[in-house]
Amino acid sequence: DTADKRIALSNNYAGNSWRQAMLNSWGKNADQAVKDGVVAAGDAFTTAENQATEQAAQIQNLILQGYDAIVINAASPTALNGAVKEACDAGIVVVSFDGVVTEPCAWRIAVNFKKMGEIQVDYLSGRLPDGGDLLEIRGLAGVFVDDEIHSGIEAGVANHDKFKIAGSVHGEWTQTVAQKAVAGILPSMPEIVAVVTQGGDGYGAAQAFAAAGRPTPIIIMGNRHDELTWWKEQKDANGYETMSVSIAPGVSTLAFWVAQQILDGQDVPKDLIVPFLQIDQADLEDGLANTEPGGVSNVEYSLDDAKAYLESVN
Amino acid sequence: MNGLRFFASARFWRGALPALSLTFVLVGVFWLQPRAMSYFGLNLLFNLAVPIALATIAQMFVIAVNDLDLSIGSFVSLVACIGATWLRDTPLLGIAALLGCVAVYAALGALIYIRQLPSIVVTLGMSFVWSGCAVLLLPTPGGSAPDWIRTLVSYKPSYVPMPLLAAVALGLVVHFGLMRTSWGVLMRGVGGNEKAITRAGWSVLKLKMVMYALTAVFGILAGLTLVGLATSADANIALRYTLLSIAGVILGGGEFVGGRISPVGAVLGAMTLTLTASFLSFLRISPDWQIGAQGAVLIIVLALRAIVNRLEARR
Amino acid sequence: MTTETASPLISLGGIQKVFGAVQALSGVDLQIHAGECLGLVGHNGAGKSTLMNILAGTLEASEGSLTIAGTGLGKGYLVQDAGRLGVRCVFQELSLCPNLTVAENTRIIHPVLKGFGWRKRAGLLIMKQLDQVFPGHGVSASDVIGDLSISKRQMVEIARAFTVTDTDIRLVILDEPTSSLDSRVADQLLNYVNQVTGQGVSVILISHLLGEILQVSDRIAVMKDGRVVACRNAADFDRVSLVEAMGSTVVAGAAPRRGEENSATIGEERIHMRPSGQPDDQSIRAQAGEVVGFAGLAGQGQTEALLSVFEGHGVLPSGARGAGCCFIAGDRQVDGVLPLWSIRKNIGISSLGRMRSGMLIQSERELELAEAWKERIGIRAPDVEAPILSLSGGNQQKVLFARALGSAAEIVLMDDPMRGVDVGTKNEVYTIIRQEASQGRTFLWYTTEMEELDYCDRVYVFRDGIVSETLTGSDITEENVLQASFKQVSGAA
Amino acid sequence: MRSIETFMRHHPWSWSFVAAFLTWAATAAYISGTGGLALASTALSFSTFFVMVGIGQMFVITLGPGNVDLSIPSTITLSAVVSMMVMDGSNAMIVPGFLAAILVGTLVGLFNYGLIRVLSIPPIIATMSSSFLVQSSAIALGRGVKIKPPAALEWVATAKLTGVPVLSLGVIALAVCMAILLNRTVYGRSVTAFGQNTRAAGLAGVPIERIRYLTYSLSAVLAAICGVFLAGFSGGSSLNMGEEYLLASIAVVVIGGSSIAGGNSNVPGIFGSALFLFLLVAMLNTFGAAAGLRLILTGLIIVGVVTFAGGRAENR
Ligand SMILES: Nc1ncnc2c1ncn2[C@@H]1O[C@H](COP(=O)(O)OP(=O)(O)OP(=O)(O)O)[C@@H](O)[C@H]1O
Ligand SMILES: Nc1ncnc2c1ncn2[C@@H]1O[C@H](COP(=O)(O)OP(=O)(O)OP(=O)(O)O)[C@@H](O)[C@H]1O
Ligand SMILES: O[C@@H]1[C@@H](O)[C@H](O)OC[C@H]1O
Ligand SMILES: [Mg+2]
Ligand SMILES: [Mg+2]
Repeated sequence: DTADKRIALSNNYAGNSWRQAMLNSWGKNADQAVKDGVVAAGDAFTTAENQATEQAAQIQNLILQGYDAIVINAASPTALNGAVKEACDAGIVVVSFDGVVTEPCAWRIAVNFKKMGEIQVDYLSGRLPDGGDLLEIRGLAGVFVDDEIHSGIEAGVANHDKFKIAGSVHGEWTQTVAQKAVAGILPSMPEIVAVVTQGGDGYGAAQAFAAAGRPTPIIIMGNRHDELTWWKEQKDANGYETMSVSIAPGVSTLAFWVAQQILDGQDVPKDLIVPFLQIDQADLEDGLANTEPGGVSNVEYSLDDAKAYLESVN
Repeated sequence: MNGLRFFASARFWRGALPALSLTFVLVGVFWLQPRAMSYFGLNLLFNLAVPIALATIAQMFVIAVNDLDLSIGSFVSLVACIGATWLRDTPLLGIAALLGCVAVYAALGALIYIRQLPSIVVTLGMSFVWSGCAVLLLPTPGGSAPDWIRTLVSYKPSYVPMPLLAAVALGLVVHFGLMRTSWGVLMRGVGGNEKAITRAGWSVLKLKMVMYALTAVFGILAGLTLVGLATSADANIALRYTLLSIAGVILGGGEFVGGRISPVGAVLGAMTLTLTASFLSFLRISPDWQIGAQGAVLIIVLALRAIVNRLEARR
Repeated sequence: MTTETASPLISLGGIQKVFGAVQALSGVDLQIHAGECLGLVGHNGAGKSTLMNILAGTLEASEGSLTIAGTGLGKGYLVQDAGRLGVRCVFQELSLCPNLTVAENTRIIHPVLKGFGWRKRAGLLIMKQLDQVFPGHGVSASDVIGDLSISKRQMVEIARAFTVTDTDIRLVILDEPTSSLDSRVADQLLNYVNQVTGQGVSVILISHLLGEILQVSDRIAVMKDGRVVACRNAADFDRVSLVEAMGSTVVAGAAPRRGEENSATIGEERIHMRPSGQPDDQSIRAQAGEVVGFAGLAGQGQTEALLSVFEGHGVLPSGARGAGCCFIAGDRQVDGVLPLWSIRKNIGISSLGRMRSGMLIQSERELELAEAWKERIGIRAPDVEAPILSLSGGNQQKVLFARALGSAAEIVLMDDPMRGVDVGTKNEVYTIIRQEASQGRTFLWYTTEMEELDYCDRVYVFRDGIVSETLTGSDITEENVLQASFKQVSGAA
Repeated sequence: MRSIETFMRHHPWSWSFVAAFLTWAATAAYISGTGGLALASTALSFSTFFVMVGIGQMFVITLGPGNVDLSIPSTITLSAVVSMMVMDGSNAMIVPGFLAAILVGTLVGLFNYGLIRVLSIPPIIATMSSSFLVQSSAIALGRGVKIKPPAALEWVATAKLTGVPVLSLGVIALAVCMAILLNRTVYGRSVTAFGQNTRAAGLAGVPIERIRYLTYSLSAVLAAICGVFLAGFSGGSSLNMGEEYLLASIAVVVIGGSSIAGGNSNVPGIFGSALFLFLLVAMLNTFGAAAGLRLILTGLIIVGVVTFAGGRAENR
């Protein structure tokens, strides 16, 4: 029974639509859980800047406030370890997701980022039997997610050696930055057959190609509404085909329930993998319909979904 | 007579303001969260303030000579990366790298002085250089702090929590070195009136190099403490220290030009900033406004200063 | 005291100094003997400060030789050498660090003040010296320089130059040391100069107050356009011959105060202000066409009173017509000069509104204004596009005059504005002030120079921030002013 | 040769153009065909946004040490969010949307000024604090939902005339106006006087407080306008669209040769350094430098350019 247990979310960044959707899912779900009397509290805390040091301080404050569980979307997989360890030592359950932490005492709900990279090249190799030059849009240098997805893409290219990465820029998961970086490198690029991405940057890349007056390659899309809409427009206009890989922001609700289950005394393995969200050509219309305009396509978990999921991994 | 008393008290208030601000926020925190009023609580509240205070002191040395270091955040991040890799695996290489950093800083001071460059551009450029080095050293977050650093930062003395001891020691040591010794006078003099120092026959070049080197030394201390607390590093771990450290110096009563700085104030300023963030998480505001509330609390703390100042002026 | 036969302590030969296109010094020969006070006079921009900077090692001569105490010092003579040889200099512009205390500023020129207890030693050293030179100075060793008034700062800097630790001092250069001191404090300094020269220390005194020079100098050197044009025993000069040697014309000494017969020029009242805390019913009034003086010891609230008028306190609606007030700073570094700008822009800043056509400032109008005033007030510069910092101190001050007088303001506030202005120019400026007043401008003039009160129609003597006495017409005498300067005003009055 | 050298010494902004040109030439030499022209056109396009905010930041920085506007990024974001909400994709609402954005800018400017004036908060902390509030407002209002810009706005923001971006023509016109504002108007003179010695400027009759207010407002309004165009350019607003402008707005000002000590500023330099910064990243991307190396080179090149250009050996 967890009716008197309090769960906190420590979030390091709120500055993009994915994070907004993530907080939104958390909020709806936690409010409902409190109302239903499943837990006593499910408060969300966000730091002002995307900085590990600030988040570490925040976690320490949550410890002081006596929460029973802290769910973390971490700014860094390692830099919070000190604070996480302190939380564990204080008897608090720590569950990390999306941005996971390496501290062994915490649970991890990880996305297989590496797979997310690999699968893009796998898809392309099906579409483009002759291979060709790829442009890679990376995230933020020195950040775990960026490195993971990138290594997946590299592995994919190694598997399919007809592809070559002709150029690579850092889009920092920000559309405007991605657009600028791609625009700057395009003049020097040979013909690009496809763009491999990390999410949140596909639309910016499409705009950069259009602005440069170059033919639009296959751009792997993320889960933002603008990306899906653009894809749909192209599809309707000229039968454009691509795919979308992303993480559903609703994974925060899964993390919530995992924390609740652990508090409830359930035996949960430390390392959990969630599937990433994939939208194929055929599902595009459905995917778009499920995404609110301007938002992010999403999957949320209820307590039962979460139980079923834990069942399946055990 | 009257005039003397006025100046004495104006100076008193100028000095007391940072302490007042800190007290104000601390009272707020204790009121919201009585649990914080304990050995354990104070430890948690303040241990991450120690590296920030060190970085603030580092920034203060540069501000004391009328310059600004926009690279301190990336520099501290780089030090953390060195600390979690070379310093642990190949200590000699690590120490050499850190010494090299000090030398680079001193050289920057020399370059800025000799060519009369705007420090802000040079250090802006250097922030990219430090970040680049950090990314090369640690392309993905990780590494692990040497055990001796971890032991050092997690030491728990009896009665008074370590972070408080560290803050007091830091404030006093730097205050003594910069405000009380005869060499500190020269260094602050460079900020006050560079020409006066030159005319008295001192080498402003050397003094600036020393100040920049000291910035590096305290930046290194900040980075090592930080990596000790975090246990491992990340190339972007302390980017925010650049702004925090500047804000800390100013909150502590320092001024951008004129060599008017206060080491004790700077430490208090850094602690106030850290505490401000904590205060908020105790308030439980809606996530939309949590970021904004941080601005609001800063404004309130600073408004308090304005009120005290004004009362003082009216007297 | 001066023995022509003894070999001189310091000997300068053929010193030249060139700044870009400006030949600041063109071959100066000068000797200074041990234990003498050498007066150095000359018009603004004559090269006095430049020469002293060379002697102090802060500037390098382009040409020439320098011998100190028998040691020939060629190229590469540095400040450190000057210090070692016992040469000290009080520069024309403040050379203290405003962020440091009096004791700390003393440490800066004394490398031996270090180690345990240095602070106390430095404090004692400077306080002893201050007590000696300026008894009753009211400064304490722990005062921060920036909190002190400009006259106290000047006192500290002067006293500091006379402090001795490990090396004896041979020569102290005082470059316009009395410019911000009132006459009482200036006298203290002059007495002290007499005293130390008696003990064998040489002093070079630069001043535009010829009375001072004649009073204390053993010999006087006159500079003009980068050359020493005369150098004789002080006894051979009097005021008139000195002014002539400087190349200015002597003006008649008649008091230029507006006589009763001209009272018709006085216009409507423009200022009516009571200093805060004034216990009796005296108040400061000024009418159109009047020159009103503020007197008293330095730092008794005169500047503050001017500033409060500047901010609009006590300015009647009639005064705010036109462009209101303008302010001529005495502390030019802090209150006046815009250091990155040319002379033209420094003059134009207070008249921008009048130089527009449409939205845009017409540079040629500004140029006209600047050139007209450069001519009228005699600013020595190659042209008005020269950076203001390339001017000599006195010439910078003239720029500030030009700025204010060239503006449309009806009320001109002057904060002891003649600091560092040479005799010739002063007389011209006095004339300009009277002219402008007769055309209806109002002047509020704080001055530390007694003679300047002769130009005022009414004088308010300040003490402790309030008016202790109002003097008019023939009551404005040195005696009355001095008496009022020390008068305690009681609330009962 | 000599005259070129003297020219550059007297016009510190010229260095940034030389640097931009050299980077462009190095990249153009590396790529074949008309790539160089395309690159130049792209650089013009993207630098317009830097120039817009850079000019505002320049006026603020000219006010002297300690003056800097850290609220530019969040103002960009909030104004983009507000204007996209007002326009709601309709061409007819473009003008009201712009007015709303300008209102946002005006309010942010007023707020910043109020903090500095009424509460005497040092500008750097005042604008940092207000940026948090502004960012929160953007979050609360927009919730990260992206609204598409009206077609006409999108067209204006992205159209090119024979390779020259229309928007960049507008920004060149803006820069010319701002240069005139700085050099030839009472306001501009007052700003530069303020930055050299605030006290002296005040005593010379410069209305200090009005100048400070106008300057912080100008910066905020320019940031707000930039936000609208940026949203038009990149298909709508997003919460992090302003982030990169924090350092960039300062960098373009100081690399452009304006003196951070205040009092000495120039507009053309902002244009040059905006081009330079874009081209530098493009060049390093083109050469395929890895992230770490790219950062190091970026930094070293910036330091190198100022050492070359900004330096003046101390004359004893
Ligand atoms: N750094 C400089 N650059 C250019 N010209 C200079 C510089 N310093 C001084 N000068 C010029 O050298 C000449 C001599 O100046 P100096 O300061 O020695 O005059 P001064 O006799 O001390 O005048 P004052 O009585 O006004 O103080 C002046 O014409 C001045 O403009
Ligand atoms: N009367 C005028 N008519 C037309 N253009 C002018 C006029 N006066 C100046 N200019 C030009 O306008 C620009 C700015 O003029 P201004 O003379 O105010 O600047 P400046 O003194 O050269 O300033 P800076 O300190 O930047 O060198 C210059 O390019 C100048 O050539
Ligand atoms: O946390 C990440 C989010 O910030 C990014 O925008 O999308 C992917 C997530 O993993
Ligand atoms: Mg002089
Ligand atoms: Mg010019």
